Amino acid sequence: MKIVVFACNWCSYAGADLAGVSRLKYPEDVKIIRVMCSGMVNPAWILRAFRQGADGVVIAGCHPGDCHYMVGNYYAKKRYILLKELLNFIGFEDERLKLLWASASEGKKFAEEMAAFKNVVENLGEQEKLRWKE
Amino acid sequence: MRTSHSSQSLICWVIKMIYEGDFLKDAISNLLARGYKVFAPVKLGDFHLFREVKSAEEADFGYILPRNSAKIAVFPENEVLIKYSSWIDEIPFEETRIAIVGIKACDAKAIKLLDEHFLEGFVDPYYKSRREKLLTVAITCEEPGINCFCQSFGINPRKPEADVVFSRIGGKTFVNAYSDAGKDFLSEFNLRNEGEEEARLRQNFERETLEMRKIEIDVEKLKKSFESSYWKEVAVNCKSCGVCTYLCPTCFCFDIYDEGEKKGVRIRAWDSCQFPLHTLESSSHNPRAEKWQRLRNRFYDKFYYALRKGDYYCVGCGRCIDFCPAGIDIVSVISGVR
Amino acid sequence: MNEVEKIREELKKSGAERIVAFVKKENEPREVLAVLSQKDIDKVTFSPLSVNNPAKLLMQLNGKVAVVAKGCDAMAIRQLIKEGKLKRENLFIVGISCRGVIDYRKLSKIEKLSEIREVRLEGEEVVLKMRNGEKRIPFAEVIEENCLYCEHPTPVIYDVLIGEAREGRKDFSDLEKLEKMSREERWEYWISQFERCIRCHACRSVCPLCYCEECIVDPSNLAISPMSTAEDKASYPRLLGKTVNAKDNAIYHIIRVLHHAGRCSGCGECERACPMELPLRKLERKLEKVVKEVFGYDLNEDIPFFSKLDMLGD
Amino acid sequence: MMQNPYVPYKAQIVEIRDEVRGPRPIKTFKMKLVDRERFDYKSGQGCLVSIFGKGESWFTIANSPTRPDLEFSVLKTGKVTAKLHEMKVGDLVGIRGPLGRPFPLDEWKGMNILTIGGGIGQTPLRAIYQYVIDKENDYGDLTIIYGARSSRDLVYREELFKLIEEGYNVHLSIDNPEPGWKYFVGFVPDNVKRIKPEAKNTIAITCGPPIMIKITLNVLKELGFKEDQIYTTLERRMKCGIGKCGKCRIESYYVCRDGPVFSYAELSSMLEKI
Repeated sequence: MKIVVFACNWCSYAGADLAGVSRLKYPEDVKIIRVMCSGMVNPAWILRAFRQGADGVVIAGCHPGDCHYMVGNYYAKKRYILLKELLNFIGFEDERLKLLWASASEGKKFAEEMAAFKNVVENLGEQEKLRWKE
Repeated sequence: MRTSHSSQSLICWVIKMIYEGDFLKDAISNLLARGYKVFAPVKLGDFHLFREVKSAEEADFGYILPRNSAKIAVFPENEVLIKYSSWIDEIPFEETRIAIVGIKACDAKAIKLLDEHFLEGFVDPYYKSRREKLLTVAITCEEPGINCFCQSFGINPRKPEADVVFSRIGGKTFVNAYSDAGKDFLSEFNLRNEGEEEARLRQNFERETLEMRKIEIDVEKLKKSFESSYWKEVAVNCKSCGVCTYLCPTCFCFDIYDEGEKKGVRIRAWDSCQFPLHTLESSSHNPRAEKWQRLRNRFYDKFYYALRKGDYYCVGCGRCIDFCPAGIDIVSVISGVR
Repeated sequence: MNEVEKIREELKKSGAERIVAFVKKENEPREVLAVLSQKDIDKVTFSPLSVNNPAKLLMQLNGKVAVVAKGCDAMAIRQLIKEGKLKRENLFIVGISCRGVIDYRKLSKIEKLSEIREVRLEGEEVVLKMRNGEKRIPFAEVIEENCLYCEHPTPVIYDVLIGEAREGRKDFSDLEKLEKMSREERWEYWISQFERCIRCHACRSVCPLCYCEECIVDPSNLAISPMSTAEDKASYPRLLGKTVNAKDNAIYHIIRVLHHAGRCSGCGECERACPMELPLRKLERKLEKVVKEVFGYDLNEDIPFFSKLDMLGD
Repeated sequence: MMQNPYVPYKAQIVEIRDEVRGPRPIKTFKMKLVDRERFDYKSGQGCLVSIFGKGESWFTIANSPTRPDLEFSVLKTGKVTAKLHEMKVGDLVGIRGPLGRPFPLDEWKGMNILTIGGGIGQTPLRAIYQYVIDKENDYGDLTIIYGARSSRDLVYREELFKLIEEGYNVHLSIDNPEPGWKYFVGFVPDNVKRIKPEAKNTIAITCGPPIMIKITLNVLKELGFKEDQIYTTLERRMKCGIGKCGKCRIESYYVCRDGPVFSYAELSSMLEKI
């Protein structure tokens, strides 16, 4: 399984870091890409990740109201809902896309959510619908 | 370089036969059974598209022209040139024989024009590998479409330049072969020679001129009006999309690019001269930055520049007129040059 | 005075130097958009075959322009004004309360186009003036499907209105069939549609809201300038190549449609332009529905959808 | 040319020279073919240098066929060139070539050769003057006029200074004054005006930024050069290199196959003005 996490620099990335420092285990399939804000995650990146073979994609950002840039995570959520609905509409498993609020102190939550998400993705099996083949 | 079965004029004999039964479907079944990759028109909703078919049932022949041109059989939308990792791993070539069933005179002529482009000078090996193995089974046109103008280029829609030509005249199925490959192919079928009365019927059918649009090409005028503001007026509503070029049976521009960093494929994919990125250089200089320049380029390409090779690069299929979202009409534009 | 005469009259009264309106296309019954001056006003025509959206053309023109706009066209014009792409004071909008337009492709299946000379609407019937005589067909048979679910048949913005204001439809029943399908059925349906796409980018090129100088599917317009460095260009993200296959086409269409959430004017230019007849409007409609039902956003709001902050809770 | 013109030869970088440093660096790469002997080419022809995963770029061969190996001077400007600039001696690249129509150097035997270059445009001209120097007896006088924005932007600087020392007719220029600069200050066309090269029995080859070429052409015409005495090389976006993909097309010419060398007479007969 390949899971790509776009984690915001200020909360979720620090949260993931905390999980590591606290020696909390989360699936090694999770690959974290640090972004400055969840609000900058372009839906095209998510589709690109699926095209390149990701089985699940997580957008991880600060809790509503906590965004370092005030409102970035609201935009993230807006895009997330639109993309999720559209993916579902064309028949793609929209469960493979997840939005996660995790603060810098929520290392435990981050690790648990990742394990749960991996479970979800594993139940869906490998993502074949958008994976690119020659 | 020409393939052996491409030129109609070289052949002094022609077989003219009558077939009892559904020739086109039987032809597809026969070709498929012999391992051919068969491209034929498939009906999707209200329209037809040339596609690879796996059985005769998929094909449908109730059309004037399929939306896309038959060039996809020899020049597909995208094809892998090289598979690479640290160095070349594999160079894929088309191995199987290819057949197009249901091609019309305009598309058949277009393949001749593409031959000129891809096989003259440097030979394009990917095109050649397909072209050499190509068998064309053409249908004659009974009536023209609203924007057909193939007769302007000396194309006889009742006599396509193909290996095998199928016509339905007066309830009878006429099958003619115009090449060795076509003759070989027809030897697989139960045919009888046409009778005298039938021959007359066929000849009359072939001789009949269809009532269709006519394009007036004045090369001298084109030469003079290159800098005319006419082109800006024509292009005002142009959307710079690729419909005209992607549907055109004679357009051949393509792009090459690599997909995959460490391991991947070098792909060639169709490109359109109407896209501004087609000619954009890395220095940011773009020789055709404005849409009217690109539109003008397309028209001159077809009717003026191509003349150096001796032939117009248009076969009058009318697809670019039918599907231009802005209603730009190549016949009116060229005929109305000033 | 009939509709066309009224339109000409209003365009003349506007005094605008340039007019964006429909004219007859040579050889075919359909009409195309043209940029005209006052002296060409007699060429202006209007019929149920005046299908195109003039909003994209307006963006190329400077100065005062008079334009003929149907309900959906006006939606696009207003959206472009909202986004700062057009100036209201430069426009004189002759609004037309629209009953819907004819699907040219449907018409071509019913009648031989070369025989048709003129098309007009009378009650619930389309009157076709043929080379020999006249023919009547029910409008319902040839109306564009998109028009059946039009929310704003009457222009939301105009200087003069021709025809009487009409009520639009506000439901999304056109999506029901797809929404009721199972996920796998939906995937099969859509992938068989996307498979046809040849990526000619006509949908993008005709869309009045696709005005970006650079599109995400073929970036580098902006990366390549005299000032940009090699690193700029080399590291510029290329999210999608030119490869034509069902999956890449799906990604292209999803990205394109996502950019129209809360903006799409519903003119249906994308579907009309598509030579492969992809049901692109369905994707847009789905987003319209989400925007309306999840976000409670109304296209008539002054704040653009994407700029609006939605406090949707956790 | 190879069987499949889309498949490159394997080549190894054997030497890298920094020509220009700064934000728009130019490096010259010397390459050797790995699996085969060097191919025959002529001055003015080019190659497509191919890096799998990045793409291909066209470069004119920067040295004369009379000199060993293949040299390419590369301005760092995009994806492929940025990668090339990161490469080291010993790295492998692909080369497709030789492509295009060369300078008709055989026709020019016995004539005086005048090269007028600007910036990176000196590259094809270098392939000419090296050839003319190596076959001195076949040609008349050689005059090299070359200029760049500043002395740091001069390509093949050391080589040119050495030619001056050896007594060759080399005229350098830079756009703006610099301390210690002994040669002309000003634009290249002004330098041509100043030098007033003799038009009789002379072939002028000019290459550089489009605006420079444009003005230089006017200057040359004033000096009495005829259209068929002036040659230039064109630049276009190229992909296939063999006249198939249509990107570099001008009228019915493909710059990659029928160019990049064109005489001014040919260019002025075209409708599309360059």
